[in-house]
Amino acid sequence: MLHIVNKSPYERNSLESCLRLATKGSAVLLIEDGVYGATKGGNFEGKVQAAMADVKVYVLGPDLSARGMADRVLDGVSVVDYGGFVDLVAEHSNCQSWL
Amino acid sequence: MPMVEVAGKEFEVDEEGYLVNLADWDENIAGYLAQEEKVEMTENHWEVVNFLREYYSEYQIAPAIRVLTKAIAKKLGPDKGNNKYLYELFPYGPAKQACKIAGLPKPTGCI
Amino acid sequence: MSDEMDMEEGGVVKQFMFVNRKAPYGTIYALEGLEVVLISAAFEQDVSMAFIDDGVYELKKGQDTKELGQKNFSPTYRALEGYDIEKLYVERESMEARGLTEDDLLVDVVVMDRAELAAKMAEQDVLISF
Amino acid sequence: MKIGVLVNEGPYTHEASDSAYNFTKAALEKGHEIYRVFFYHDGVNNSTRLTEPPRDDRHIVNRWSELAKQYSLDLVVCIAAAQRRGIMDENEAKRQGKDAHNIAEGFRISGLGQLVEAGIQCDRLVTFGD
Repeated sequence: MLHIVNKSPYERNSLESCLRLATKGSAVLLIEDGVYGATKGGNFEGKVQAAMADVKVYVLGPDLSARGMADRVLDGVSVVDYGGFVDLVAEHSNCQSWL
Repeated sequence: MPMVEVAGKEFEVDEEGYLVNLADWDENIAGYLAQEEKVEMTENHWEVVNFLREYYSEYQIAPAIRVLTKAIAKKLGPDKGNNKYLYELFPYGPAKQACKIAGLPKPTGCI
Repeated sequence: MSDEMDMEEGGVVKQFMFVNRKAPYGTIYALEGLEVVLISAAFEQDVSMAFIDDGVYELKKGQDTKELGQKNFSPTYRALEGYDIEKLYVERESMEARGLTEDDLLVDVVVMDRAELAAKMAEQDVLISF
Repeated sequence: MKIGVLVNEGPYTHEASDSAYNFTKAALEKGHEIYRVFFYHDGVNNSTRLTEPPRDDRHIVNRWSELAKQYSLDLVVCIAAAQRRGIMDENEAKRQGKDAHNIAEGFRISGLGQLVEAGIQCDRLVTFGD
Protein backbone atom coordinates (compact mmCIF):
# COMPACT_ATOMS: atom_id res chain seq x y z
CA MET A 1 0.00 0.00 0.00
CA LEU A 2 1.12 3.54 -0.80
CA HIS A 3 0.42 6.33 1.67
CA ILE A 4 0.56 9.91 0.41
CA VAL A 5 1.09 12.72 2.92
CA ASN A 6 0.81 16.35 1.83
CA LYS A 7 0.87 18.18 5.17
CA SER A 8 3.78 19.56 7.12
CA PRO A 9 4.11 17.49 10.30
CA TYR A 10 4.58 20.78 12.16
CA GLU A 11 1.11 21.95 11.15
CA ARG A 12 -1.09 18.86 11.13
CA ASN A 13 -1.04 15.29 12.36
CA SER A 14 -1.33 13.66 8.91
CA LEU A 15 2.18 12.18 8.95
CA GLU A 16 1.77 10.86 12.49
CA SER A 17 -1.60 9.29 11.67
CA CYS A 18 -0.18 7.81 8.52
CA LEU A 19 2.76 6.25 10.33
CA ARG A 20 0.41 4.97 13.05
CA LEU A 21 -1.72 3.15 10.47
CA ALA A 22 0.86 2.11 7.88
CA THR A 23 1.49 -1.61 7.93
CA LYS A 24 4.99 -3.05 7.72
CA GLY A 25 6.27 -3.06 4.16
CA SER A 26 4.13 -0.21 2.91
CA ALA A 27 5.42 2.96 1.29
CA VAL A 28 4.99 6.58 2.32
CA LEU A 29 5.34 9.38 -0.22
CA LEU A 30 5.69 12.94 1.06
CA ILE A 31 4.45 15.66 -1.31
CA GLU A 32 3.54 19.37 -1.15
CA ASP A 33 4.10 20.69 2.42
CA GLY A 34 4.53 17.08 3.49
CA VAL A 35 8.13 17.16 2.22
CA TYR A 36 9.26 18.93 5.40
CA GLY A 37 8.74 15.61 7.15
CA ALA A 38 11.61 14.11 5.18
CA THR A 39 14.24 16.67 6.11
CA LYS A 40 17.15 16.68 8.53
CA GLY A 41 17.54 18.65 11.72
CA GLY A 42 13.89 19.10 12.70
CA ASN A 43 11.86 17.61 15.51
CA PHE A 44 10.42 14.88 13.29
CA GLU A 45 13.75 13.47 12.15
CA GLY A 46 13.83 10.79 14.85
CA LYS A 47 10.26 9.74 14.31
CA VAL A 48 10.64 9.35 10.56
CA GLN A 49 13.94 7.55 10.92
CA ALA A 50 12.36 5.10 13.37
CA ALA A 51 9.45 4.53 10.99
CA MET A 52 11.86 3.65 8.18
CA ALA A 53 12.54 0.35 9.91
CA ASP A 54 9.05 -0.72 8.78
CA VAL A 55 8.09 1.48 5.84
CA LYS A 56 9.88 2.85 2.81
CA VAL A 57 9.82 6.65 2.65
CA TYR A 58 9.86 8.66 -0.58
CA VAL A 59 9.75 12.40 -1.14
CA LEU A 60 8.67 14.35 -4.21
CA GLY A 61 11.73 16.19 -5.58
CA PRO A 62 9.93 19.09 -7.27
CA ASP A 63 8.18 20.00 -4.00
CA LEU A 64 11.42 19.67 -2.07
CA SER A 65 13.36 21.92 -4.48
CA ALA A 66 10.59 24.52 -4.59
CA ARG A 67 10.94 24.89 -0.82
CA GLY A 68 14.74 25.13 -0.80
CA MET A 69 15.05 21.86 1.11
CA ALA A 70 16.64 19.65 -1.56
CA ASP A 71 19.98 19.55 0.28
CA ARG A 72 18.47 18.40 3.58
CA VAL A 73 16.87 15.07 2.73
CA LEU A 74 17.09 12.50 5.49
CA ASP A 75 19.39 9.56 4.82
CA GLY A 76 17.43 6.59 3.56
CA VAL A 77 14.64 8.66 1.99
CA SER A 78 14.38 8.30 -1.80
CA VAL A 79 13.70 11.37 -3.94
CA VAL A 80 11.31 10.82 -6.87
CA ASP A 81 9.92 13.07 -9.61
CA TYR A 82 6.31 13.02 -10.91
CA GLY A 83 7.13 10.02 -13.08
CA GLY A 84 8.41 8.26 -9.96
CA PHE A 85 5.17 9.23 -8.19
CA VAL A 86 3.23 7.52 -10.99
CA ASP A 87 5.44 4.44 -10.72
CA LEU A 88 4.82 4.23 -6.97
CA VAL A 89 1.06 4.37 -7.56
CA ALA A 90 1.33 1.65 -10.20
CA GLU A 91 3.58 -0.59 -8.08
CA HIS A 92 1.34 -0.62 -5.03
CA SER A 93 -2.06 -2.28 -5.08
CA ASN A 94 -3.86 0.67 -3.45
CA CYS A 95 -3.19 4.14 -2.10
CA GLN A 96 -4.48 6.45 0.61
CA SER A 97 -4.04 10.22 0.74
CA TRP A 98 -3.78 11.58 4.27
CA LEU A 99 -5.45 14.91 3.54
CA MET B 1 -38.21 33.13 -7.57
CA PRO B 2 -41.93 32.71 -8.23
CA MET B 3 -44.39 33.17 -5.38
CA VAL B 4 -47.56 31.09 -5.22
CA GLU B 5 -50.63 31.71 -3.09
CA VAL B 6 -52.56 28.74 -1.71
CA ALA B 7 -55.40 29.05 0.79
CA GLY B 8 -54.37 32.55 1.74
CA LYS B 9 -50.72 31.59 2.39
CA GLU B 10 -47.86 32.73 0.17
CA PHE B 11 -44.93 30.45 -0.53
CA GLU B 12 -41.92 30.41 -2.77
CA VAL B 13 -41.12 27.77 -5.39
CA ASP B 14 -38.02 27.44 -7.57
CA GLU B 15 -37.86 27.36 -11.36
CA GLU B 16 -38.93 23.73 -11.43
CA GLY B 17 -41.75 24.18 -8.96
CA TYR B 18 -40.02 22.77 -5.87
CA LEU B 19 -40.90 24.33 -2.54
CA VAL B 20 -38.02 26.58 -1.46
CA ASN B 21 -38.57 26.64 2.32
CA LEU B 22 -39.32 23.26 3.83
CA ALA B 23 -40.92 24.92 6.82
CA ASP B 24 -43.65 26.46 4.62
CA TRP B 25 -45.12 23.05 3.84
CA ASP B 26 -48.68 22.17 4.77
CA GLU B 27 -51.35 19.93 3.25
CA ASN B 28 -52.78 22.74 1.16
CA ILE B 29 -49.40 23.41 -0.42
CA ALA B 30 -48.94 19.67 -0.97
CA GLY B 31 -52.31 19.63 -2.72
CA TYR B 32 -51.21 22.46 -4.98
CA LEU B 33 -47.86 20.80 -5.80
CA ALA B 34 -49.70 17.55 -6.57
CA GLN B 35 -52.02 19.38 -8.93
CA GLU B 36 -49.01 20.84 -10.73
CA GLU B 37 -47.68 17.28 -11.13
CA LYS B 38 -51.12 16.09 -12.28
CA VAL B 39 -51.26 13.64 -9.40
CA GLU B 40 -54.64 13.12 -7.79
CA MET B 41 -53.98 12.63 -4.12
CA THR B 42 -55.62 9.61 -2.50
CA GLU B 43 -55.10 8.15 0.93
CA ASN B 44 -52.37 5.94 -0.53
CA HIS B 45 -50.57 9.00 -1.95
CA TRP B 46 -50.74 10.78 1.39
CA GLU B 47 -49.37 7.70 3.09
CA VAL B 48 -46.21 7.82 0.95
CA VAL B 49 -45.87 11.59 1.19
CA ASN B 50 -46.18 11.49 4.96
CA PHE B 51 -43.76 8.60 5.11
CA LEU B 52 -41.20 10.65 3.18
CA ARG B 53 -41.66 13.63 5.48
CA GLU B 54 -41.14 11.43 8.52
CA TYR B 55 -38.07 9.85 6.93
CA TYR B 56 -36.67 13.28 6.16
CA SER B 57 -37.31 14.61 9.62
CA GLU B 58 -35.59 11.61 11.14
CA TYR B 59 -32.55 11.36 8.84
CA GLN B 60 -32.28 14.78 7.15
CA ILE B 61 -32.17 13.26 3.66
CA ALA B 62 -34.65 12.06 1.07
CA PRO B 63 -34.09 8.31 0.71
CA ALA B 64 -32.85 6.64 -2.45
CA ILE B 65 -35.73 4.86 -4.17
CA ARG B 66 -34.34 1.44 -3.23
CA VAL B 67 -34.12 2.51 0.41
CA LEU B 68 -37.60 4.02 0.27
CA THR B 69 -39.23 0.85 -1.03
CA LYS B 70 -37.43 -1.22 1.58
CA ALA B 71 -38.43 1.12 4.39
CA ILE B 72 -42.04 1.25 3.20
CA ALA B 73 -42.15 -2.54 2.93
CA LYS B 74 -40.98 -2.73 6.52
CA LYS B 75 -43.57 -0.28 7.78
CA LEU B 76 -46.58 -0.77 5.47
CA GLY B 77 -46.01 -4.26 4.14
CA PRO B 78 -44.58 -5.73 0.93
CA ASP B 79 -47.64 -4.98 -1.23
CA LYS B 80 -46.84 -1.28 -0.80
CA GLY B 81 -43.08 -1.47 -0.52
CA ASN B 82 -42.33 -2.15 -4.16
CA ASN B 83 -41.51 -0.17 -7.29
CA LYS B 84 -44.67 -1.13 -9.16
CA TYR B 85 -46.96 0.22 -6.45
CA LEU B 86 -44.97 3.45 -6.04
CA TYR B 87 -44.77 4.11 -9.78
CA GLU B 88 -48.50 3.54 -10.10
CA LEU B 89 -49.04 6.27 -7.54
CA PHE B 90 -46.35 8.55 -8.95
CA PRO B 91 -45.95 7.70 -12.65
CA TYR B 92 -43.03 10.10 -13.23
CA GLY B 93 -41.06 8.61 -10.39
CA PRO B 94 -41.56 8.65 -6.64
CA ALA B 95 -38.32 10.57 -6.20
CA LYS B 96 -39.31 13.38 -8.49
CA GLN B 97 -42.99 13.58 -7.71
CA ALA B 98 -43.52 12.33 -4.16
CA CYS B 99 -40.53 14.29 -2.84
CA LYS B 100 -41.74 17.41 -4.55
CA ILE B 101 -45.23 17.07 -3.12
CA ALA B 102 -43.73 16.34 0.30
CA GLY B 103 -41.81 19.61 0.05
CA LEU B 104 -38.41 17.93 0.32
CA PRO B 105 -35.32 19.42 -1.30
CA LYS B 106 -34.87 18.86 -5.01
CA PRO B 107 -32.71 15.80 -5.74
CA THR B 108 -29.36 16.88 -7.16
CA GLY B 109 -29.34 14.03 -9.66
CA CYS B 110 -26.11 12.67 -8.40
CA ILE B 111 -25.84 9.36 -10.22
CA MET C 1 -33.12 10.86 -4.00
CA SER C 2 -33.07 9.82 -7.60
CA ASP C 3 -35.34 7.68 -9.72
CA GLU C 4 -32.57 5.90 -11.55
CA MET C 5 -30.92 3.67 -9.03
CA ASP C 6 -29.39 0.25 -8.66
CA MET C 7 -26.58 0.61 -11.14
CA GLU C 8 -24.68 -2.61 -11.42
CA GLU C 9 -21.28 -2.53 -12.99
CA GLY C 10 -21.07 -5.93 -14.61
CA GLY C 11 -20.94 -7.73 -11.29
CA VAL C 12 -17.60 -6.22 -10.17
CA VAL C 13 -17.55 -5.88 -6.40
CA LYS C 14 -14.67 -3.93 -4.94
CA GLN C 15 -13.86 -3.03 -1.39
CA PHE C 16 -14.35 0.72 -0.97
CA MET C 17 -13.29 2.49 2.19
CA PHE C 18 -14.23 6.10 2.82
CA VAL C 19 -11.74 7.55 5.26
CA ASN C 20 -13.09 10.37 7.41
CA ARG C 21 -10.50 12.39 9.29
CA LYS C 22 -12.16 15.78 9.63
CA ALA C 23 -14.56 17.27 12.15
CA PRO C 24 -18.03 18.38 11.00
CA TYR C 25 -19.07 22.02 10.33
CA GLY C 26 -15.57 23.56 10.47
CA THR C 27 -15.15 22.39 6.88
CA ILE C 28 -17.53 20.79 4.40
CA TYR C 29 -15.55 17.56 3.96
CA ALA C 30 -17.61 15.48 6.40
CA LEU C 31 -20.93 16.47 4.79
CA GLU C 32 -19.84 16.09 1.17
CA GLY C 33 -18.01 12.89 2.10
CA LEU C 34 -21.26 11.47 3.41
CA GLU C 35 -22.97 12.40 0.14
CA VAL C 36 -20.50 10.23 -1.79
CA VAL C 37 -21.01 7.34 0.61
CA LEU C 38 -24.80 7.47 0.10
CA ILE C 39 -24.38 7.47 -3.68
CA SER C 40 -21.92 4.59 -3.52
CA ALA C 41 -24.69 2.44 -2.01
CA ALA C 42 -26.38 2.31 -5.43
CA PHE C 43 -23.38 0.53 -6.98
CA GLU C 44 -23.57 -2.69 -4.96
CA GLN C 45 -19.99 -2.47 -3.75
CA ASP C 46 -18.47 -3.61 -0.47
CA VAL C 47 -18.49 -0.22 1.26
CA SER C 48 -17.04 0.71 4.62
CA MET C 49 -16.29 3.95 6.43
CA ALA C 50 -13.33 4.58 8.70
CA PHE C 51 -13.37 7.32 11.31
CA ILE C 52 -9.89 8.40 12.28
CA ASP C 53 -8.53 11.51 14.04
CA ASP C 54 -11.12 14.34 14.12
CA GLY C 55 -13.39 12.24 11.89
CA VAL C 56 -14.57 10.57 15.11
CA TYR C 57 -16.24 13.86 16.05
CA GLU C 58 -18.62 13.41 13.09
CA LEU C 59 -20.38 10.71 15.11
CA LYS C 60 -20.69 12.61 18.41
CA LYS C 61 -24.20 12.51 19.85
CA GLY C 62 -26.15 15.68 20.57
CA GLN C 63 -25.08 17.87 17.64
CA ASP C 64 -27.24 20.99 17.49
CA THR C 65 -26.61 23.46 14.69
CA LYS C 66 -29.62 25.72 15.19
CA GLU C 67 -27.63 28.82 16.01
CA LEU C 68 -25.10 28.10 13.28
CA GLY C 69 -27.50 28.26 10.37
CA GLN C 70 -25.95 25.08 8.96
CA LYS C 71 -27.85 21.87 8.46
CA ASN C 72 -27.34 19.26 11.18
CA PHE C 73 -26.47 16.24 9.05
CA SER C 74 -25.54 13.95 11.93
CA PRO C 75 -28.92 12.10 11.83
CA THR C 76 -28.00 10.96 8.31
CA TYR C 77 -25.35 8.60 9.71
CA ARG C 78 -28.24 6.70 11.26
CA ALA C 79 -29.77 6.24 7.79
CA LEU C 80 -26.69 4.39 6.54
CA GLU C 81 -27.96 1.07 7.84
CA GLY C 82 -31.00 1.38 5.55
CA TYR C 83 -28.54 1.86 2.68
CA ASP C 84 -26.83 -1.40 3.67
CA ILE C 85 -23.73 0.48 4.73
CA GLU C 86 -23.06 -1.20 8.02
CA LYS C 87 -19.30 -1.30 8.28
CA LEU C 88 -18.45 1.76 10.31
CA TYR C 89 -14.97 1.45 11.79
CA VAL C 90 -13.73 3.79 14.49
CA GLU C 91 -10.08 3.81 15.46
CA ARG C 92 -9.86 3.29 19.21
CA GLU C 93 -6.73 5.43 19.59
CA SER C 94 -8.39 8.43 17.89
CA MET C 95 -11.56 8.04 19.94
CA GLU C 96 -9.77 7.73 23.26
CA ALA C 97 -7.35 10.54 22.50
CA ARG C 98 -10.42 12.79 22.22
CA GLY C 99 -11.91 11.68 25.51
CA LEU C 100 -14.79 9.88 23.80
CA THR C 101 -16.26 6.44 24.35
CA GLU C 102 -18.60 4.31 22.24
CA ASP C 103 -21.51 5.64 24.31
CA ASP C 104 -20.81 9.12 22.95
CA LEU C 105 -21.44 7.99 19.37
CA LEU C 106 -24.81 8.24 17.63
CA VAL C 107 -24.58 5.02 15.64
CA ASP C 108 -23.38 1.49 16.28
CA VAL C 109 -19.78 1.19 15.18
CA VAL C 110 -16.99 -1.34 15.27
CA VAL C 111 -14.15 0.02 17.38
CA MET C 112 -10.79 -1.22 16.15
CA ASP C 113 -7.35 -0.69 17.49
CA ARG C 114 -4.81 0.75 15.11
CA ALA C 115 -3.34 -2.58 14.04
CA GLU C 116 -6.75 -4.01 13.12
CA LEU C 117 -7.74 -0.88 11.23
CA ALA C 118 -4.36 -0.70 9.48
CA ALA C 119 -4.85 -4.26 8.26
CA LYS C 120 -8.38 -3.43 7.10
CA MET C 121 -7.13 -0.40 5.19
CA ALA C 122 -4.36 -2.35 3.54
CA GLU C 123 -6.78 -4.87 2.05
CA GLN C 124 -9.06 -2.28 0.38
CA ASP C 125 -9.27 -1.86 -3.40
CA VAL C 126 -10.24 1.80 -3.28
CA LEU C 127 -9.66 4.34 -0.51
CA ILE C 128 -11.31 7.73 -0.78
CA SER C 129 -10.35 10.20 1.90
CA PHE C 130 -11.88 13.43 3.05
CA MET D 1 -2.76 0.86 -16.21
CA LYS D 2 -6.13 2.58 -15.76
CA ILE D 3 -5.87 5.43 -13.26
CA GLY D 4 -8.54 7.71 -11.81
CA VAL D 5 -7.74 11.08 -10.24
CA LEU D 6 -9.83 12.90 -7.63
CA VAL D 7 -9.22 16.63 -7.11
CA ASN D 8 -10.75 18.03 -3.92
CA GLU D 9 -9.35 21.56 -3.82
CA GLY D 10 -9.74 24.64 -5.96
CA PRO D 11 -6.93 26.29 -7.92
CA TYR D 12 -4.31 28.69 -6.55
CA THR D 13 -5.12 28.54 -2.81
CA HIS D 14 -3.82 25.02 -2.44
CA GLU D 15 -1.22 23.07 -4.41
CA ALA D 16 -3.56 20.08 -4.84
CA SER D 17 -4.67 20.98 -8.35
CA ASP D 18 -1.04 21.54 -9.46
CA SER D 19 -0.01 18.19 -8.00
CA ALA D 20 -2.96 16.46 -9.65
CA TYR D 21 -2.12 18.08 -13.00
CA ASN D 22 1.56 17.18 -12.83
CA PHE D 23 0.71 13.64 -11.77
CA THR D 24 -1.87 13.23 -14.54
CA LYS D 25 0.51 14.56 -17.17
CA ALA D 26 3.34 12.30 -16.01
CA ALA D 27 1.01 9.28 -16.01
CA LEU D 28 -0.15 10.04 -19.57
CA GLU D 29 3.43 10.52 -20.74
CA LYS D 30 4.30 7.14 -19.29
CA GLY D 31 1.52 5.59 -21.36
CA HIS D 32 -1.01 5.00 -18.61
CA GLU D 33 -4.68 5.61 -19.26
CA ILE D 34 -6.29 8.36 -17.16
CA TYR D 35 -9.83 7.02 -17.04
CA ARG D 36 -11.28 10.17 -15.48
CA VAL D 37 -10.36 13.23 -13.44
CA PHE D 38 -13.16 13.96 -10.99
CA PHE D 39 -13.48 17.37 -9.33
CA TYR D 40 -15.21 17.47 -5.96
CA HIS D 41 -15.53 19.83 -2.97
CA ASP D 42 -13.83 23.15 -3.87
CA GLY D 43 -12.13 21.22 -6.67
CA VAL D 44 -15.09 22.20 -8.85
CA ASN D 45 -13.60 25.71 -8.95
CA ASN D 46 -10.92 24.37 -11.30
CA SER D 47 -13.52 24.44 -14.03
CA THR D 48 -14.61 28.05 -14.30
CA ARG D 49 -13.69 29.65 -17.60
CA LEU D 50 -13.89 33.11 -15.98
CA THR D 51 -10.52 32.50 -14.33
CA GLU D 52 -7.98 35.17 -15.30
CA PRO D 53 -4.66 34.86 -13.47
CA PRO D 54 -1.79 37.35 -13.98
CA ARG D 55 0.14 36.72 -17.22
CA ASP D 56 3.24 35.53 -15.39
CA ASP D 57 1.33 32.83 -13.47
CA ARG D 58 0.20 29.44 -14.74
CA HIS D 59 -3.39 29.25 -15.99
CA ILE D 60 -4.65 26.26 -14.04
CA VAL D 61 -8.05 26.05 -15.75
CA ASN D 62 -6.73 26.36 -19.30
CA ARG D 63 -3.97 23.91 -18.51
CA TRP D 64 -6.57 21.25 -17.64
CA SER D 65 -8.62 22.12 -20.74
CA GLU D 66 -5.56 21.79 -22.98
CA LEU D 67 -4.52 18.48 -21.45
CA ALA D 68 -8.09 17.24 -21.91
CA LYS D 69 -7.97 18.20 -25.56
CA GLN D 70 -4.59 16.65 -26.18
CA TYR D 71 -5.43 13.31 -24.55
CA SER D 72 -9.26 13.24 -24.82
CA LEU D 73 -9.44 13.29 -21.03
CA ASP D 74 -12.75 12.96 -19.20
CA LEU D 75 -12.84 15.89 -16.77
CA VAL D 76 -15.96 15.54 -14.63
CA VAL D 77 -17.24 18.18 -12.21
CA CYS D 78 -19.62 17.01 -9.47
CA ILE D 79 -23.01 18.57 -10.01
CA ALA D 80 -23.98 18.83 -6.33
CA ALA D 81 -20.67 20.43 -5.34
CA ALA D 82 -20.79 22.68 -8.42
CA GLN D 83 -24.30 23.92 -7.70
CA ARG D 84 -23.26 24.88 -4.18
CA ARG D 85 -20.35 26.90 -5.51
CA GLY D 86 -21.84 28.57 -8.57
CA ILE D 87 -20.35 26.44 -11.34
CA MET D 88 -22.82 25.81 -14.17
CA ASP D 89 -22.94 24.58 -17.72
CA GLU D 90 -25.43 25.90 -20.22
CA ASN D 91 -28.08 23.24 -19.60
CA GLU D 92 -27.89 23.56 -15.86
CA ALA D 93 -28.08 27.36 -16.03
CA LYS D 94 -31.19 27.07 -18.14
CA ARG D 95 -32.73 24.53 -15.80
CA GLN D 96 -32.05 26.74 -12.79
CA GLY D 97 -33.13 29.94 -14.50
CA LYS D 98 -29.68 31.57 -14.24
CA ASP D 99 -28.53 34.26 -16.66
CA ALA D 100 -25.01 32.88 -17.16
CA HIS D 101 -22.91 29.75 -17.24
CA ASN D 102 -19.21 29.44 -16.66
CA ILE D 103 -17.86 25.96 -17.27
CA ALA D 104 -14.59 25.81 -19.19
CA GLU D 105 -13.93 23.81 -22.31
CA GLY D 106 -13.17 20.15 -21.80
CA PHE D 107 -15.05 19.85 -18.49
CA ARG D 108 -18.46 18.27 -18.08
CA ILE D 109 -20.87 18.36 -15.17
CA SER D 110 -22.20 15.06 -13.92
CA GLY D 111 -23.13 13.15 -10.79
CA LEU D 112 -21.14 11.72 -7.92
CA GLY D 113 -21.84 8.29 -9.33
CA GLN D 114 -19.08 9.06 -11.85
CA LEU D 115 -16.57 9.07 -8.99
CA VAL D 116 -17.77 5.74 -7.63
CA GLU D 117 -17.79 4.31 -11.13
CA ALA D 118 -14.20 5.49 -11.65
CA GLY D 119 -13.28 3.66 -8.45
CA ILE D 120 -14.86 0.50 -9.85
CA GLN D 121 -13.36 0.77 -13.34
CA CYS D 122 -9.85 1.95 -12.48
CA ASP D 123 -6.88 -0.05 -11.26
CA ARG D 124 -5.93 2.89 -9.03
CA LEU D 125 -7.65 6.02 -7.72
CA VAL D 126 -5.43 8.83 -6.44
CA THR D 127 -6.84 11.66 -4.31
CA PHE D 128 -5.44 15.20 -4.20
CA GLY D 129 -6.79 17.72 -1.74
CA ASP D 130 -6.35 19.60 1.51
